[in-house]
Amino acid sequence: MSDVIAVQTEDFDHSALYNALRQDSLSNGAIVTFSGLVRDFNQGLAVGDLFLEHYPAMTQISLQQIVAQARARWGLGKIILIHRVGHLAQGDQIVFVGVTSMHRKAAFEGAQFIMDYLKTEAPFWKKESTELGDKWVQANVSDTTARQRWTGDE
Amino acid sequence: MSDVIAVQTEDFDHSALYNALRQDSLSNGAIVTFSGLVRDFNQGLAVGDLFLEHYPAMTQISLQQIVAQARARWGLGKIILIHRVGHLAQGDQIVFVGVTSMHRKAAFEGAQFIMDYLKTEAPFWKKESTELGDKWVQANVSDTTARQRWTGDE
Amino acid sequence: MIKVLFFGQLKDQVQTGSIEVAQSVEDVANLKKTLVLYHPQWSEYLSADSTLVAVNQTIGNENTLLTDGDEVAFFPPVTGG
Amino acid sequence: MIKVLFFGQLKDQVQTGSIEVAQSVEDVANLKKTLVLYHPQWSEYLSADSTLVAVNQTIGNENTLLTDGDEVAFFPPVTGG
Repeated sequence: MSDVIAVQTEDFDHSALYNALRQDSLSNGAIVTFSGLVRDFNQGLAVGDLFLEHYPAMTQISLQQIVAQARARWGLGKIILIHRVGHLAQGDQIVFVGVTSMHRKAAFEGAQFIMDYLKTEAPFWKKESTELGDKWVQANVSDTTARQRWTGDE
Repeated sequence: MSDVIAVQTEDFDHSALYNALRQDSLSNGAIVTFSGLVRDFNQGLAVGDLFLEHYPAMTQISLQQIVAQARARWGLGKIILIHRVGHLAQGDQIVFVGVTSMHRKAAFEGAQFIMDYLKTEAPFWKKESTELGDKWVQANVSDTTARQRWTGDE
Repeated sequence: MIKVLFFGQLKDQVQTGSIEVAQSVEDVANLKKTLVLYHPQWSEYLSADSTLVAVNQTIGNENTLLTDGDEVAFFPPVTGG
Repeated sequence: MIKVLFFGQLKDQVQTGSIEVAQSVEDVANLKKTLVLYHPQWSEYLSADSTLVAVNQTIGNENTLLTDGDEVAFFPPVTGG
């Protein structure tokens, strides 16, 4: 049972990823997936394309640490985490998290934990083409709040 | 934007359901799916096939009420809820919940709420073929606990 | 006439999936008493704390009122999903 | 020699993606002082509360010690996912 952690410019095939999770183990009856797509609106502005920059030397290490923390905290089967970088258009898939577990609560919480940590710790930065020109996306306070629920310092 | 609620003997195509969620709306950048599969072990016994009985006249009404409650509580885009009945084998898909939202927290919580309520309110009963013969599955206390977190009476 | 249905393990325990009660009953508690009058061996199953009741496909309780033509279902805790 | 990288909006603000600092610096706070000495206009960006630092690809802070050959990255709060 090997986890999959990838940073890539290419799109991912949600169906193939789901099948990989499903075929992983008969004991893990719960599968939760999260996908994040490029929206048409963000922080009040109509959005066109998106450019996703990252810090290549750090990204893989950061994602591995997040996945390892999730695994240490919950009884999880297989974990798949894929994040795209580069140019993305409206409706494109940006990120995928898939988790299997024997228990539905662990699968839901494990996937949500990974996303909450990715949103606050993994070195990705979004630049959006908006109706007012290119604009670096500003971090949301709600993402910090979301992460704090896992550490108890809310 | 119409929700999909189905009770069926046939398998469902996870990929087609994901695509239906994805194509629904550009504003809903977060998609969460949950799938429940027939496990090889349950409550300590090796499990073979499963028979899922339900109360047909009530099932659709019950699922509609659960979906309506989730929609009233969170800002959700499209909701798909499919539950299979009849004979199922190890590894088969039993249930699918898919939810889209503008916000990842709402998508995670909406999907988890629907599963927690389905597990305690929707009129389905599982009979398992185990190594000790056929056996009705007994309800888990953890499912009642899981539901109570949404009503505050934990 | 009240149509009474049984599901899941309860159906095996009472050894029938449905019966009809011709006489008038006021509420669910009253219906249970009537059923037990004719089938004393059902008492432990119908009175179990875990046994749920739905009246016309909606979850009810001991005090749910019944009228002629209602469909009442008794069943154990659900185990779908 | 310390290799210094900038990412996201911070890269635009300091108008470079990377520079090298030849002189010896004790820790991150010391490195920032040295950078501001040569580029006074970077002060507000490097001293912002929201600016994060990673030393050798792991999140650090003002007190993280530095040795020759380290890679230090400064960047704004992340916005992936």
